[in-house]
Amino acid sequence: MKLVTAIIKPFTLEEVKSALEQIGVLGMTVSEVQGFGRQKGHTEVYRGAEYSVDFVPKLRVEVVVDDMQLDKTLDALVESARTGKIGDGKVWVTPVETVIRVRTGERGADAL
Amino acid sequence: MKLVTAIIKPFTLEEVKSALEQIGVLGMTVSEVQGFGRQKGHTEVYRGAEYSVDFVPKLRVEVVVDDMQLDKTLDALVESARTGKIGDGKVWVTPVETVIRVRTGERGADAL
Amino acid sequence: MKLVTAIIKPFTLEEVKSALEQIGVLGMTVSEVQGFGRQKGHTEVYRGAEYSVDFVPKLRVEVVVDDMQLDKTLDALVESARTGKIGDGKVWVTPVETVIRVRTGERGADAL
Amino acid sequence: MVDTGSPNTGNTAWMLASSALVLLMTPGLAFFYGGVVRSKSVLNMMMMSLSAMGVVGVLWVLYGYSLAFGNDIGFGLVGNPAEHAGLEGLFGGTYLASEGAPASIPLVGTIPATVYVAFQAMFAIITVALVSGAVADRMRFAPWLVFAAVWATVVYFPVAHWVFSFNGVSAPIGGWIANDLKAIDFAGGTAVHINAGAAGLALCLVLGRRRGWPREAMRPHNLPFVMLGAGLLWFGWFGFNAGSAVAADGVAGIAFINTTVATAAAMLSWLLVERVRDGRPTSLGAASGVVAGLVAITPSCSSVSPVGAIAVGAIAGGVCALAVSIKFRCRFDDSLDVVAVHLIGGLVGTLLIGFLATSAAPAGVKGLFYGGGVNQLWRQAVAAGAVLAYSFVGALIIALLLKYAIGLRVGDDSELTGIDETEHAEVGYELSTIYTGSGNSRVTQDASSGKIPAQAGQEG
Amino acid sequence: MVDTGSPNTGNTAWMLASSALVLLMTPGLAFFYGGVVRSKSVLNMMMMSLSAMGVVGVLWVLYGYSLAFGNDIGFGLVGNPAEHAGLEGLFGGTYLASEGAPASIPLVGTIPATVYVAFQAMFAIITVALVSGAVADRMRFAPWLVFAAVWATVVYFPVAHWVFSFNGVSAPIGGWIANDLKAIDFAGGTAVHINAGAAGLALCLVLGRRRGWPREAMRPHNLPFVMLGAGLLWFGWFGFNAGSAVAADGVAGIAFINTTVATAAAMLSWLLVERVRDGRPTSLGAASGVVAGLVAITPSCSSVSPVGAIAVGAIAGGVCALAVSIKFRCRFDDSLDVVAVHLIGGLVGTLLIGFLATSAAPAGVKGLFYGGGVNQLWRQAVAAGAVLAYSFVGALIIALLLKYAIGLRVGDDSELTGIDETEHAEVGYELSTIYTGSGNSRVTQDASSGKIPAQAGQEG
Amino acid sequence: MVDTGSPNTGNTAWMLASSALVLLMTPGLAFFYGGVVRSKSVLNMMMMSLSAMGVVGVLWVLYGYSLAFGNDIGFGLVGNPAEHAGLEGLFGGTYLASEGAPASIPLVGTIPATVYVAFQAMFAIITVALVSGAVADRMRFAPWLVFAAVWATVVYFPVAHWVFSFNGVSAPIGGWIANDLKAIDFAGGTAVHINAGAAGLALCLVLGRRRGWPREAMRPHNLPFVMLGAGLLWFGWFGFNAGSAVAADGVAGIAFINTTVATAAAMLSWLLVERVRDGRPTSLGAASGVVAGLVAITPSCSSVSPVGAIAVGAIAGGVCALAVSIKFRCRFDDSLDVVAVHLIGGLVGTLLIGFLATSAAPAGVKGLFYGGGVNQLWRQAVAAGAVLAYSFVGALIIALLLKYAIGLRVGDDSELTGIDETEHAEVGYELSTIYTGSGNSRVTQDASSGKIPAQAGQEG
Ligand SMILES: Nc1ncnc2c1ncn2[C@@H]1O[C@H](COP(=O)(O)OP(=O)(O)O)[C@@H](O)[C@H]1O
Ligand SMILES: Nc1ncnc2c1ncn2[C@@H]1O[C@H](COP(=O)(O)OP(=O)(O)O)[C@@H](O)[C@H]1O
Ligand SMILES: Nc1ncnc2c1ncn2[C@@H]1O[C@H](COP(=O)(O)OP(=O)(O)O)[C@@H](O)[C@H]1O
Repeated sequence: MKLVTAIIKPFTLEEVKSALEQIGVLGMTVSEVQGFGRQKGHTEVYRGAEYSVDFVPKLRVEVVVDDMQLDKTLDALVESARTGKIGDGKVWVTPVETVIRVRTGERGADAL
Repeated sequence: MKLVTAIIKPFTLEEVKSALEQIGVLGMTVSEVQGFGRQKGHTEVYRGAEYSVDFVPKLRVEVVVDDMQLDKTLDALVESARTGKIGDGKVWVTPVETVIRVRTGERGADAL
Repeated sequence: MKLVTAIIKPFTLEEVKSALEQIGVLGMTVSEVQGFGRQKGHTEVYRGAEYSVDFVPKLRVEVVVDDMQLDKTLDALVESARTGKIGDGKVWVTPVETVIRVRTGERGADAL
Repeated sequence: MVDTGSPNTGNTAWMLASSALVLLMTPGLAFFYGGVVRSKSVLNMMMMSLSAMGVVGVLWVLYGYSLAFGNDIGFGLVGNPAEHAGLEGLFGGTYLASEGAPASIPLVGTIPATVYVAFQAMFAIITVALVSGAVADRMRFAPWLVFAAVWATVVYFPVAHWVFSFNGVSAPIGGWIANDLKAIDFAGGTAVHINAGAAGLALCLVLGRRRGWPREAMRPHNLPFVMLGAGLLWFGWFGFNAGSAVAADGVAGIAFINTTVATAAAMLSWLLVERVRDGRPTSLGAASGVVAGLVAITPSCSSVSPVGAIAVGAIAGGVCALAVSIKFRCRFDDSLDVVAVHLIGGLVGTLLIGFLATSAAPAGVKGLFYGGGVNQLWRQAVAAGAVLAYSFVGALIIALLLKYAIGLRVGDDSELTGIDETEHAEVGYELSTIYTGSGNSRVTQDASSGKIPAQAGQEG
Repeated sequence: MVDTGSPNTGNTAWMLASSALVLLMTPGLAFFYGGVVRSKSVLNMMMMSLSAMGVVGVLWVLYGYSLAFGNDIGFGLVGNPAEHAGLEGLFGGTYLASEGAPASIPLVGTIPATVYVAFQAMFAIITVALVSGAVADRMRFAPWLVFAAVWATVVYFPVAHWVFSFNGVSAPIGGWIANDLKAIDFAGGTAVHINAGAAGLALCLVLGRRRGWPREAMRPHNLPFVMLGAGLLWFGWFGFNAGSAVAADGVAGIAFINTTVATAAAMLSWLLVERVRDGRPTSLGAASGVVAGLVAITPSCSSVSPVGAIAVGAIAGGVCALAVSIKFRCRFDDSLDVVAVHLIGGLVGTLLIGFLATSAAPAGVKGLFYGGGVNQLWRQAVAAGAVLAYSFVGALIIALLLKYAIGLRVGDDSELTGIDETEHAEVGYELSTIYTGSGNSRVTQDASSGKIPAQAGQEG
Repeated sequence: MVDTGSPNTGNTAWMLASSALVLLMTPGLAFFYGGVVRSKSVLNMMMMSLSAMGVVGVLWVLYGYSLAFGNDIGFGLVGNPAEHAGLEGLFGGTYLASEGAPASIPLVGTIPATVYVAFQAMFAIITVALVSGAVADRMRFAPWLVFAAVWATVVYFPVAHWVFSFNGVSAPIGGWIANDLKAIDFAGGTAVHINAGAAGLALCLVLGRRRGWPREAMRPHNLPFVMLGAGLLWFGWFGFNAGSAVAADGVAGIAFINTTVATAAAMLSWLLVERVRDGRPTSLGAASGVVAGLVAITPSCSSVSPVGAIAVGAIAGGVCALAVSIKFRCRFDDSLDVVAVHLIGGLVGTLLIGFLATSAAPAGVKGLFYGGGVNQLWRQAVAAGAVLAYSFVGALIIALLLKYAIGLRVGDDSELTGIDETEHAEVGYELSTIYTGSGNSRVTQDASSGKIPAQAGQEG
């Protein structure tokens, strides 16, 4: 089991979602995050004072997948989230020791 | 050390929290997420256009626990978060190498 | 590769950010969370009814770092986030197997 | 009786403005109420007020005005519903003056009858809307619409006749409280506030408590909206109170200044109670004090002096601030304190007239403290009691009938998910970049296609 | 022609109040519109309304009033722009009465000319603001300002002359629709609503659809704001309709009650359509029904009975609720349904006069159903058609010229990021503790320093 | 002196409406201010305005009106506080006409004295509320209440006497600026705006800067609220300016149109400055321009022509837009720019009268550009300077006394956590499903139990 975490640009979510559905990923969890990195933020102006906002709105997509699905998942994610512009985001993989489906108590691959 | 991550239905949080307190978990971190999975979203209507919202509001509960506490914690989580209806959520466990309490710099179990 | 997750007090973010930039961390991802722990929440009053709010607003800072950078990063985080008051938060480290930069497909250290 | 003639433009100008002001009170109330509930119920809360404007507005023209202001059909209990059905006989005539000949149209007092109809329509609307505060988060929308229509017809229209219909104004014979009992209720402490408060109590008793109340805290989701509501209510209330003079004269003037100062005093005394009892003066307290003061000065603004108005406000603010505990003591879920603020506040204002009325005020009546003895006090008490009892019983019967006929409550699931999603297929706010940043909700069917399977919200 | 004399205080009082009420409609519209768009466009949406107050307000005083209400310069098409440039000749004189000698100032009818100017200014402002609903999320701000100025000058001011300028009121000779065609448009069903609706249609056709429309769902981000807007619009509309009597008299009275009851009926019928078609009555539907009813009763409030007004409202609410599907059928992105609500609603109200007008109402005209035959109906149809065509063509030409001269649309990136950030360097809401909890945006330059490189928003 | 007689209904109607309009300005201001601060301070910001309605409203009736409009007790400095304590002598009489005998009540001019009292009460309230903009986020609530009461008593009431009390209107002898200096301040450029601006400056100097200012960016949390505030202010301001005619006549008419067009011009010129200086025209700029224009036309709306009003607005909008840099240059934390908008804007409007006044306007005075030389200009300058100096020194002394007596500022912790949580035990918004989805805050004590240990917020 692996946990794949992807930081993506918000407007790519729909494509990411369908790309994942295509390869048979049945679920995912998405949350709003603020990213800091090479991509610079934007500037706001209030009564003549210019404010520089360093953080950029991103989404975090978390998918737990079976080991054999990992590569397909990574490819799908990277493909669908890529715009080629700076700030497209990162994907990282961490090991998962157990997964449980709350409703049934099933563990492992069956829990997904 | 393990990091237990649970995706649950928002209204079960209070029971989850007390279940964890019962077994001696002293802290947790909760965040709002949007879930996608078997449970279907809902429909909204605006001026006659029907919108299907695929994501379902969920909460992510993160608890770092000592290895011996792991099973108790998983059981408590799964028990308290279960409603038996689809969409109850997932729980997954990832290994943690170090935990530090910022205030004191303590590491490991003492940091919890 | 390690994923360093820090739960901090919101108003320390700016110092945390600059501390990390100082030691050459090029990016991070921040999200809003609610924390439960030793630090007690606050009390609200609505038409004479006193509500106790157990959760305390915190920020989660996630940084993926190269193994050799790990200790520098932990020190920087703990230093900059510390106020010495209860509730300063936790930092934990989990192993990362792969990191990919979406834009380029680069993997590992180059992806950061 | 409706005379014809040419209206006084100044009085008409003020009554047109007042009617608009009172209309605005209902949206104001929608924000006062909507801000106090949780974000998952804000739309339904506001819809209960807004829909009252629709339902009661139409009924008023069809027969409501006649029931309230038509000629009495016996014992001062109710007006003749047929008399001005569809406002027959209240419009027409020579609208414009022409060489010498003045305009000549149906009048009530010195203003066009249609303006009087409009002004009174707004009272009927807001009274019904006030009731909704007791049933937040849990009442199905359709039964609410039915309740609004039936309660307005069976309770409000007759009670308005009792209290507001003076002999010889809109009809030769009016209501018993105004003309026989001679209780003073200048702008509706009994007919509007006690009436709505009693109905709210009955309705929330039949409906039952919200899931988790009172253990679970249900925190206001948008307190700035509550303050917006309070501001709009105060503003509109000048039309309500000073407009009840039906003229731009000295009566309107004292009603206006009394409305200002009583409200100011009530806000301060509510905040004082909070500071002492809870340790903090809150914005919800300030807004609630404003409404409590406005409620209490409503019946009394024509009969007390400005200093008396300060007393009325200060007492009402304090009493209502304490009265919010009743629902916890008695364990009924009057969700937004319609009882504590409108029923109690209305009682305070109505009864204080019996003590604080001064002959220097337009009503020209002496209260107990001004040497008038209890003569006025008992009249006030009888009026308040009569309206309270009739409204409570009426609402109770209507609510029980509806409960068994069509059911009143949403399911537990929808209380969990949020009534906005399940009753209205909407959410109040959509601020997340998960949606605004992209297209993560698809249009599955648009308005150009036909009926859709409605299947909103099974989050529970 | 402008006489001098001393104004009727009552009529003046009502017209001052009405002018203020109509001004408030534009901020009200800003909230009605602003709540429906996504949060990343809320400021731009509101700015389009607010800026119309600035641009049109100034033009009106400089020459707009003269074009609309100056003496006709031929065929009832337009007034003489020089006649009252800068309001020359509309103020001055003896403002105050002094021992015996009454005040003597320029009047229009019985009120000061300046008040008439102010009242009509608000109509010009809101008509322009209404257009903006069709172009949500994607129109650059500068071209919008230019469009507003040019369209007001070339289209609104002349059309106001056609419809609102009656011979001998503000000038000896007025417009052709009012005086020759004798179509009835009491408060602006043609000049305001059909006019704005047709212009909005033309502008959104030239501008093109939003990225992702109609596949992608663009959900309203703040429905309570929409209800606030609807409430403020209804409130202000009393000045719009009853104020159009230019007096506090029986005409204002019936306009007022008709405006109340038609709106109530329209809300109910829109909700009914939704219940049947979509399975749920929505708050957006209730708010939209309110506006549809107000639009339809605008031209007709002086010519139908209160029961007729219920019919007008009920029909308009239903028809507009169904009309929202047109844009999906025909695939034009009239983002906030200016066509369905204002153009269609205006047509419904204007044409229904031909059927429902009754001689008991002030206009004193008989419609088809009251034995008046089609005599009035065809006049209504011609007026509606003429305004629709002129406005559509005018707006189309202006929009095309601007498109090729300076461009109308923001870039795709800024449509993604949000027009607020890219056109106004602001975001509507900042609620995150990431910022409010600390200082995570630095002041890089403050107002004490000079020009800055504007480089907002490259999130895309 | 207060005569008795029967009021002019038209003038009374307009003054009743105006009083209500001006009252609404304070909630409007609460939103204008509340939207600009961070979300953790929104409630406290609004409470400072709302509480001014409570405190000043009560004081006004008790003795404030007498200090301002009672007969002068020497040198035109202040009125006799005892004269109308509790409004003694301003109400009573024959309220209603009866067979032939007309009503006879105390009047001020042609309207009931009580209406004049109410109208002027609203001015006192909003002036105090305006001051609060300078002290956002950091002033304890209790000291604010004390400051409001003392400053109103010692500064506002006397200054209102200087400027607004004309001999023979509310009393035989009035204030020195109105009667001896004969400076023109029609609706309160000096008494309201310069007065509040100077007090705000003094108060924020004593209070000190916010933690992190100016390095740390403090972004407005809800710009739509700012636009709502601007809209309500503009709407209410018609009562403020046109109402200051105390009649529905030609003076009110020109005040009304000037208020409209100056505000429109000011909005455009503020946006222009932003476009040039910052690269983007902002919604906060548009809203601020609206207020700047309203401020500047306040003193001058009766003395300039409509074209002159455009000039006043355009100049004020531009000057105020540039003036926001002063606080950064001089490093004082006038948080919401009370100085730049109200003090500077008030000065601009007051002084421009000396240049742009035209005898065709009601004030009948010629400014420098109309051949009047500097005769009026120096009077304007003296009035502005006198009010500025008196208010600044008065506020400084009061603030210093309070600082050492009871302390003014909240602790650093509470500035971090948010003043709403620590001073009012509330949060402005609760939108998170963590709470709304379930019961994650428990009711630990309800209103039925007694005092609680107040221990809100130690998040810091
Ligand atoms: N070391 C890191 N740890 C965690 N998240 C990171 C890290 N570096 C970047 N990110 C996330 O990835 C996003 C994109 O990174 P950025 O450097 O801006 O562009 P790119 O990925 O194209 O190089 C950032 O906004 C941030 O959310
Ligand atoms: N593979 C996955 N990775 C991460 N989160 C998941 C995954 N599958 C489901 N989830 C989360 O669990 C929630 C519940 O899953 P769902 O399939 O709807 O119901 P159930 O858990 O009962 O099968 C989803 O809303 C989503 O947040
Ligand atoms: N076991 C845990 N697992 C995950 N997060 C925790 C855990 N314990 C504490 N936290 C997080 O750390 C924050 C601070 O912890 P707390 O016990 O309040 O103070 P301290 O860290 O000073 O002991 C909490 O608000 C919570 O967000």
